Amino acid sequence: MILSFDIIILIFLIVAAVIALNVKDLLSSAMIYGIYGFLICLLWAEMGAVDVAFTEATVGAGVSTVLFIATILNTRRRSSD
Amino acid sequence: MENTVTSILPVLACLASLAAVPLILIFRKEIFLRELVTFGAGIAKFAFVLTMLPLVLEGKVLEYTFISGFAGINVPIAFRVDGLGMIFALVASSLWIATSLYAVGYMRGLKEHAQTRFFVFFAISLCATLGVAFAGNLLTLYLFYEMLSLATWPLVTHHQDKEARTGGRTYLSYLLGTSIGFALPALIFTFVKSGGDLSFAGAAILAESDLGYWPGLFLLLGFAFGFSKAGMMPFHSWLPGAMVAPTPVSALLHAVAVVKVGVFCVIRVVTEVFGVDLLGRLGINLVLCWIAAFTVITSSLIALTQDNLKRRLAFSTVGQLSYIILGVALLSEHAVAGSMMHIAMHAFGKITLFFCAGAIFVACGKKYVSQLDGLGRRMPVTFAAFAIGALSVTGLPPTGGLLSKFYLVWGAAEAGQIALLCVFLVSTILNGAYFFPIVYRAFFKPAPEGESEGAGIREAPLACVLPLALTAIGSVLLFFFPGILLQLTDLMVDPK
Amino acid sequence: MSPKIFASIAVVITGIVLLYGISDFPTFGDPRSPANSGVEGGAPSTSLYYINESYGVTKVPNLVTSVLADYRGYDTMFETVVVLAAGMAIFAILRSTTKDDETVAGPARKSSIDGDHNRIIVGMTCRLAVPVVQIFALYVVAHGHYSPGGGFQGGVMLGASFILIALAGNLDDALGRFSEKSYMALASLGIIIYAGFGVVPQVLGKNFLDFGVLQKILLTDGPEMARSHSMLGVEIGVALTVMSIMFAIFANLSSRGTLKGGL
Amino acid sequence: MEKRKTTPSFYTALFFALLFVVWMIFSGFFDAFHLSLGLISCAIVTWISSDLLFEDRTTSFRRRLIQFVRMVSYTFWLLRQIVLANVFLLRLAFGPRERLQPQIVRYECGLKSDFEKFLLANSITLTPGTVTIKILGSTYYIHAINDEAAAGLDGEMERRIARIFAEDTESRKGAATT
Amino acid sequence: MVDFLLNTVKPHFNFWVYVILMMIGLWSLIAKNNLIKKMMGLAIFQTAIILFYVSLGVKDGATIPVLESYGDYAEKAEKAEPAGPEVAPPDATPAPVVVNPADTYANPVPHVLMLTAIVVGVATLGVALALCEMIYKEFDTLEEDELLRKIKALHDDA
Amino acid sequence: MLEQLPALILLAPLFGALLIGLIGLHDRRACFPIAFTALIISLASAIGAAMRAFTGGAYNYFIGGWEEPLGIGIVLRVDALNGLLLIAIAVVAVLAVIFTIRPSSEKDTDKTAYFYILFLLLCVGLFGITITGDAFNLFVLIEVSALTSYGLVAIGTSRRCKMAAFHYLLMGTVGASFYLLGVGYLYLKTGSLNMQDINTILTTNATVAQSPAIVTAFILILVGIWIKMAFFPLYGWLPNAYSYSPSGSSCLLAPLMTKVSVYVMIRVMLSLFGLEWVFGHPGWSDLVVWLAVIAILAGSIMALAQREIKRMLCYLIVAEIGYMVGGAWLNDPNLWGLTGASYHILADAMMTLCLFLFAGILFKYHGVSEIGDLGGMFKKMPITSIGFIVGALAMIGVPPTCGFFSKFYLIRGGIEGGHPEYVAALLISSLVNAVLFFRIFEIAYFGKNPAAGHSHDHGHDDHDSHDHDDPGDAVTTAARPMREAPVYALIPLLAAAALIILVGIFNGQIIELIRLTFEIPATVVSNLR
Repeated sequence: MILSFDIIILIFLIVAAVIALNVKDLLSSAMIYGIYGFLICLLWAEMGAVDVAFTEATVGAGVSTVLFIATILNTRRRSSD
Repeated sequence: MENTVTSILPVLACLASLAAVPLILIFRKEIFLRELVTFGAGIAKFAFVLTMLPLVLEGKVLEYTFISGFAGINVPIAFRVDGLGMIFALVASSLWIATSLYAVGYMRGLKEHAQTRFFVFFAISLCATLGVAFAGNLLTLYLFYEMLSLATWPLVTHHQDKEARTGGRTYLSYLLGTSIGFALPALIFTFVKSGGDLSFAGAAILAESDLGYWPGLFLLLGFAFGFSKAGMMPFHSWLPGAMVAPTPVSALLHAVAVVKVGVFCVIRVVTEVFGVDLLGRLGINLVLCWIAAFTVITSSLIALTQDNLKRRLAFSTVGQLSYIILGVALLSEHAVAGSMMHIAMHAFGKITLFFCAGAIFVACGKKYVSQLDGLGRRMPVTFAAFAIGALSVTGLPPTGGLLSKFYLVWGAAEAGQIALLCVFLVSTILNGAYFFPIVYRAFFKPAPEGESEGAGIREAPLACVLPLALTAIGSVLLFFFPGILLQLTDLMVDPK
Repeated sequence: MSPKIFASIAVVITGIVLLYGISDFPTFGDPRSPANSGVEGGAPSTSLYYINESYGVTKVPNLVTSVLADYRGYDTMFETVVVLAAGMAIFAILRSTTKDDETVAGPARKSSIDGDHNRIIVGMTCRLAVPVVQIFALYVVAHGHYSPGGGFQGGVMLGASFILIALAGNLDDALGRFSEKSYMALASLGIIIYAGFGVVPQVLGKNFLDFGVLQKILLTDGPEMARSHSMLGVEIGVALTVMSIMFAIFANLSSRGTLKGGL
Repeated sequence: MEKRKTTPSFYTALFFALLFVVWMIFSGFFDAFHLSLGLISCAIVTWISSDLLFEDRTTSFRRRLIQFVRMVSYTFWLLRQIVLANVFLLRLAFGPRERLQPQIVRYECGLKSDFEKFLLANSITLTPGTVTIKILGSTYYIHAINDEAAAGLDGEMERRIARIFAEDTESRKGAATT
Repeated sequence: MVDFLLNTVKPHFNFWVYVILMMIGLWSLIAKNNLIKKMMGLAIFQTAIILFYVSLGVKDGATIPVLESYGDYAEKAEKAEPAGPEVAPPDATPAPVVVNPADTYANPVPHVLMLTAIVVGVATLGVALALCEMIYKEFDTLEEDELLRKIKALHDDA
Repeated sequence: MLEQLPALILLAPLFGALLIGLIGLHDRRACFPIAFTALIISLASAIGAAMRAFTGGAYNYFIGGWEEPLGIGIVLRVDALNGLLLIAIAVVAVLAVIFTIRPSSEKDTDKTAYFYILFLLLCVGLFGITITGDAFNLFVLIEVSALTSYGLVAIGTSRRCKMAAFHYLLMGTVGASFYLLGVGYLYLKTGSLNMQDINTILTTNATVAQSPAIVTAFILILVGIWIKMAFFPLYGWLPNAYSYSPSGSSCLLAPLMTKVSVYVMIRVMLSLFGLEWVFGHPGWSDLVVWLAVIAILAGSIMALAQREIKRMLCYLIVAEIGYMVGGAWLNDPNLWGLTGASYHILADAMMTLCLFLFAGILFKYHGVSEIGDLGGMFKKMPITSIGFIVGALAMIGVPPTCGFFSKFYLIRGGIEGGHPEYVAALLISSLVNAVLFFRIFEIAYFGKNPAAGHSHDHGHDDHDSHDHDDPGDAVTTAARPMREAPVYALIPLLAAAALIILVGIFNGQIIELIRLTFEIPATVVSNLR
C-alpha cells in the first residue's frame, strides 16, 4: 500500500518538475515549483524523514518559492522557454 | 678520486662577483667607485681561482657541498673543481678582468645608458659562468646554465631598441627553449636512469647503465642540442642574432662565458655522464661528430659571406665551438685534450678579435668588413692584435691556436677518422679565407676616397686598446708557455 | 554545439553512470543494508549506534536532533555559516546605499492587489497569523528534542513571519520590526552563540563542542543533561542566524538591495 | 457599560496569556523547564509583535469578553452554514450542467471596521459556492456559482457579524484567535 | 518489459525516480535559456539528491527516528508527536534473524545530512537569485543567449 | 592548549568574521585589524598544528570528544601533507589580506565589511576542507568556501562579474552536488562517513570495494571535484570568474580555491579510496593523464591568445591544474608524480599569489590590465618588477624557484610511470610560459610608458575597455602614470616572491614531509605496477 502511495507521489513529482520547468510564465512556474516542494515534502514525511519534510516544507516550498517570486517580480515574468 | 679536498674556495670564487652586485647598486651614482668594485670583484675572483690552481695541479679535486637541502632529489648544490673546470675558470676569470677594463672604456666611449644595470648583470653572468665551471653535479650545472641564460638577456638587449628586442627574443627562445625542451628532460631521464645520481665525482654517471643505442643517442643529442649555447647547428642562429649586444658583451658572450659554457657542458656530459667507454661502446659519438663537422664547414662558409664584422666573427665562433665538440666526440685521448685546450685558446683569440671589432666601432663607428680599408695604418695596435687573434683562431703559429688544433688533428688521426681529419684541415683553410682578407684590407688597401675626414681616426681609448693588446699577448704566450694548460688537460685525460 | 544537444549528452552519460551504480543497491527499505546496519561482517554502522546509544548519552529522544546538534554539531555549525555566508554574499551583491540609484528600485510598481482588499484580507490575515507563526516557531525551536524540528526550521519560520509582514504590508513595516542593524547583529550573534558553546569546553580543557563538560557551568546533573541543554542553546543560535538571514535575503531580493518599498 | 479605561499594558498581558495558552497546546510538557521556555518564548513574541493583534486598545475587558462569546456562537452558526452549503454544492455538482450559472455579484455592505469586513469576506469565501474576489471601499465583488448561491447573500451574515460588535460603537476591532 | 519493471525498477523505484528527477534538473540547468529556469533546474537537481539520501535511510516498517520507549519523557513525547505511524509490530514473517529493536526506527543519519543539504540549497538559491537581479539590472534580460550577445557586444564596442 | 590548535585554525577566522559582522559594519576601520589578527592567529595555530604532525605523525582531533566508535562524530585529521597546506593557506591569506588594506576606490568602501566577512569565511572554508577527516563535512565546507567565493567574485563593480559569478555558481553547485552524491553512494555501501573508516572497509572488504556503486561513487566524487577545480573539459567558468573579480578577491581565490580542490582530489585518492583501489582499475590512469595532457596544452595555448594579464594567468591556472591532476594520476612506482603534484599545490599557490598580486597592483594602482600597457614598467616600478620576475620565472620553471622543482618531480614521475606524453606536455607548457612571460618582459623592458603613449600605442579600444568592462575593481580613468606601488602592496608581493624561492630551496624537506604522509610500504609500491 505504502509503496503504491510512494509510486503515485513519485510520478506526480516528475510531472510537477517537468511542468514547472516548461511553463513559460515564470510566476506560474514558481508556484508549480512550490507544489513540487510540497509533494516531495509529503513523500519524505511518508518515508519517515519528518525533520527533512519539515525543513523542506519551510524552505523548499516556502522560502524558496517566495524568493523565486520576489526575483521574478523584480525582473521579468516571461521566459523564452 | 682519492684526492678530494673539501674547500669553500670554489664557492667564494663563484660568489665573488655576486657580492659585487649590491655594491655596484649602491655606488650607481659614483661611476668611478662602481667600476672599481667591478675590477675588485674580478681580481678577487681571479685570485680565488689562482689559489686553487696549485692544489688542482697536484691532482687534487676540491669539493664543497653548498646546499644539501635538495634531499628530495638527493642532489645537493655541489661544487667541484677539477682540471677541466680549472681551465675554464682560469680563462673566464682572467678574461673578465680584461673585459671589465674594456667595458669601462667602451661604455664610456659611447656614453651608453644604464651602465649600472650593465655591470650588475655582467657580474651575475660571471658568477653563473664560474658556477658552471665548478658545478659538482648535473643539476648544479643546469641551474647555473639557466641562470646564465637569464642574466645575459638584459645584456644582449641592452640597447632596448627594436633590433635588440628581436635579437633578445631569438636569444632567449633558443636558449631557454632548448634547455627546457631538451636538456631538462635529458637531465631527468639521466636522473631516473642512474637511480638518482647526478654527481660528477667518480665514474661516469651512466657508465654502468644498460642504455641502448637509440635511447643513448637521443639522450646525447638531447644534451648536445639542449645546451644550445654550444651553438651546434641547427640551434646556432641565436649567436649571430645576439650580436646586437654591445661589444664587450659580445666579447664575453661569444668568446668566453656563454658559448664556452655550452661546450663545457657538452664536454662534461660526454665525459662525466656517458663516459668515454659507454659512448665508444654504443658508437653514438660518431653522430655527434658528424653534426659537429657539418657545423664547422657550413658555418665557415657562411662566415665567408658576411660583411658585418661581428656577424662574421659570430659565425666563426659557431664553427670553432663545433671544433671543440668534435674533438670531444672523437673520444680519443689527444682529441679530448685538444678540445679542452681549445676552450682556452679560442677564448683568447676570439675575445681579441671582438675587442678589436669593438675598438674599431668606438674609434670610427665602422661595422662592416668592406669599410675597413686602410684602417690598419691609423689603428696599428688594434689591427696587429686582430692579426694575432686571427692567427690564433685559424690555428697558425705563433699562437696558442696552433697547439690545440694540432692536438685535435692528432686526435682525429688517432681515432682513425680520416674524413674528420680532413674537415679540420679544410676548415682551417676556410678560417684563413675569412680572416685574412680583413687584415689585408686594413693594412694594404688604401683608404677609400671619401675618407678624407678619416684623418681624425685614431686608436680607441686606452681602456679599449689595453685589454685587446693584453689578450693578444696572452694568445701568443699560450703558444710558448702552454705548460699549465697541458698539465691540466693531462689531469683530465689521464688521471694516473 | 547547441546547449540542448550538449545537455542531452551530459544527461545521458550521467544517467547511465548513476543507474550503473544503482544496479548494485540494496533493496529499497532493507533494514539490513550497509547504511542502516553496517557492512556485512564489519562493525555496525553509526546509525545503529545512534539509535541504540545516543539517548543514554544525550537524553534527547529525537535522534535527528541529537545527531545534528551534538554528534555532527560541527557540520551544523558550518551549515549555519553557509547561511551567513550566503547572506553576506547577497548583501555584497545587492545592497546599495547610494542615493542616486533611482533605477535600482525600479518604477513604482502598481500593486497587483487593490489597496483596500490588500489591507482587509491579506493584512488582517497576516496580523492574526504572525503571532501564531512566531510562537509556533519558538515552540519548534524549543521542542526540537522531542519532536521534529529544531533551530533551523524554527529560524526559517521566524524569518518567514517577518517575510509575511513584508508581503502583506510593505517592506518598511517589516524593517520597522526587524531593522537591518538588528538582523546583521543577530546573524553574527547566532553563530557566536553556537561557536561559544564549542569554545567554552575548549577553555575547560576538552575538545571543541564537547558539551558534556558544560555541566559545571549549566549546573545540570550529569553530562547528559548538559548535552541536552547545550543542544537547545545551539539550536537557538542556529535559529537566530537563520531567521535573520532568511528575512534579510528576502528584504534585499524584494527591494533590489535598496531596502525600500517592496514587492 | 462601565467606561473604565483599559490600559495598553493590559492588552499586552492579554496577548501574552493567549500566546501562552497556544504554547501549552503545542507543547504538552508541563515541567518547570519547558514552562519557563514557554514563558520566555511568549515574552519574546509579545515583545516583537504584540501590537499586531489588538489595534484598538481602549475597549474594556468586559466588552472583549462579550465579543468573544458572540464570536464563538457566530462560529458555530458559520459552521452550520458551511455544512449546508456543502450539501447544496454537492447536489449541484452531480446535477445537470445547466444549473451552473457562474456570475459576479456586487454586494454593498454597511460594515465599518476592517475587522468586520475581513470577517465577512472570509465567511463568504468559506461558504462553498461563493468567493470574495475583491473589496473596493464597501463594495464586495463576489463570484457565485449560480443564482441560488448569489441569492444566499442576503445580508444575514452581515447582520450577524454586525451584531457581534454592535453594542459598542466605539470599539470595532476585536480579537479572534481561533 | 514487465519483468524489467518488476525486478529491476521496482525494488529501486525511488532511486530510479531520483535519477530521472536529477536528469530533468541537470538537463534544464544546461539547456534552459532563462537564468531563473536554470536555477529552478538546479533546485530540482538538489532535491533529487536529497531524495536519494532519504531513500537510502528508509527501513521497511520503521517509524520516524524519534525514540518513544525511553526515559520519563516517553509518554509526553507521544503527545508532542504529530501524527506518525505507530511503532511497527515485529515482523510477522518467521524471520530467522531476531528483529533488532533498532530496526523500528528509520536511519537518522541521512536526515541529518539532508537538513544541511537543504540549507545549503536555499543559500545557494538566494545568492543565485541575487545575481539574477543584478544581471537583469545590468543587461535588462535574463535570457542567456541575449546576455551572451550583449556581453560580446560590450566587448566588441569597447 | 596545544592540542586545541586544529580547531583554533578555523575558529580564529570564524570569530573574526563574526566580530566584523558585529563591529565592522558600523566602523569599517575595524575590519582590517580584525581580519589581520584573526589570520595571524590562524597562521600561528596552523604552524603549531602542522609541527605536531611533522614530528609526531598524523593525529586526530575529535570534535565534541566523540572518539569511540570511529565515525560517530566528526574528526579533524592533521598529517604532514595537510599541515603543509594549512600553513600555505594561512600564509597566502595573510599576504592577500595585507594587500586589501586599502580599498581600490571609494565605491568599494561601503562593501568593505562584507568583503572581509566573506574573505575570512572563505579562509574558514578552505582550512576546514583541508583539515577535516569526514567526507560529508568536507561537502559542507566546500559549500562554505563556494558561497563565499561567489560573493567575492560578484562583489566587484564590473558589469560582467555578475554573469561570471552566476556561471561559477552553477558549475560550483553542480560540482558540489556530484560530490555529495558520491558521498551518498559511499555511505550507502559502507554505512560510514568517516574517511579512515571508509578506507578501512574498502581495503578489507573486497566485495564492497568491487561493487559498481563504489565505482560510481568514485567517478561522481572525482567529476565533482574536477568541476570545482576547473579541470580540462570543465574549466569554462574559471577564466571569467577569476579575471572579472576584484583584485583583492582574486588574490585569495586564484591561489587557493583550485589548489585546495586538487588537494581534495589527492586526499580522496589517498585516504578515502586508497591508491591501491584507485590504480587497481586499469586504463583510468592513462585516461586521466591524457585528459591532463590536453588540459595542459589547451590552457597554455589559450593563455597565448590572451591580451589581459589576469585572463592569461587564469588560463595558466587551467594548465597548472593539468600538471597537478596528471601528476597525481601518473601511477609511477615510486609515487613521484603524486609527490610532485602535492608539492606543486604549494608551489603553485605561491606562484599564483605572486602573479595575481602583481596583476592586482597594476590594476588597482595604475588601471593597467592589458599586457600591451606594461611598457616601461621595469624602469618605473623596479620593486614590483622584481616580484613579478620571480613569479614569472617560477612559472616557467627556472631554478631555484619552486616551479622548477615541482616540474622536476612531475617529469620524473612521468618518466618512471611511462607517460612520455605527459612529460612532453609539461615541457611544451614550460616553453609556452617562457614565451608568454618573456613577451611581457620585453614589453615591460622596451616599451614606452603607456601614460605618455597610450592612445596611439594600442588604439582606442583599450582605452575604452577600462571604462566599460574593467575586471572587477572600479576604475575611474584609464591608465594612470606608473609609480612604485605603496608599501602595503609591495610587502605581500615581495614576501610571495621570497616564498617562491624558499619553497624551492627547501624542497627537499617539504618533499620528505609530503612523502611521510603517503606512508607507502615498499611492498605496496611494488604491487602498484
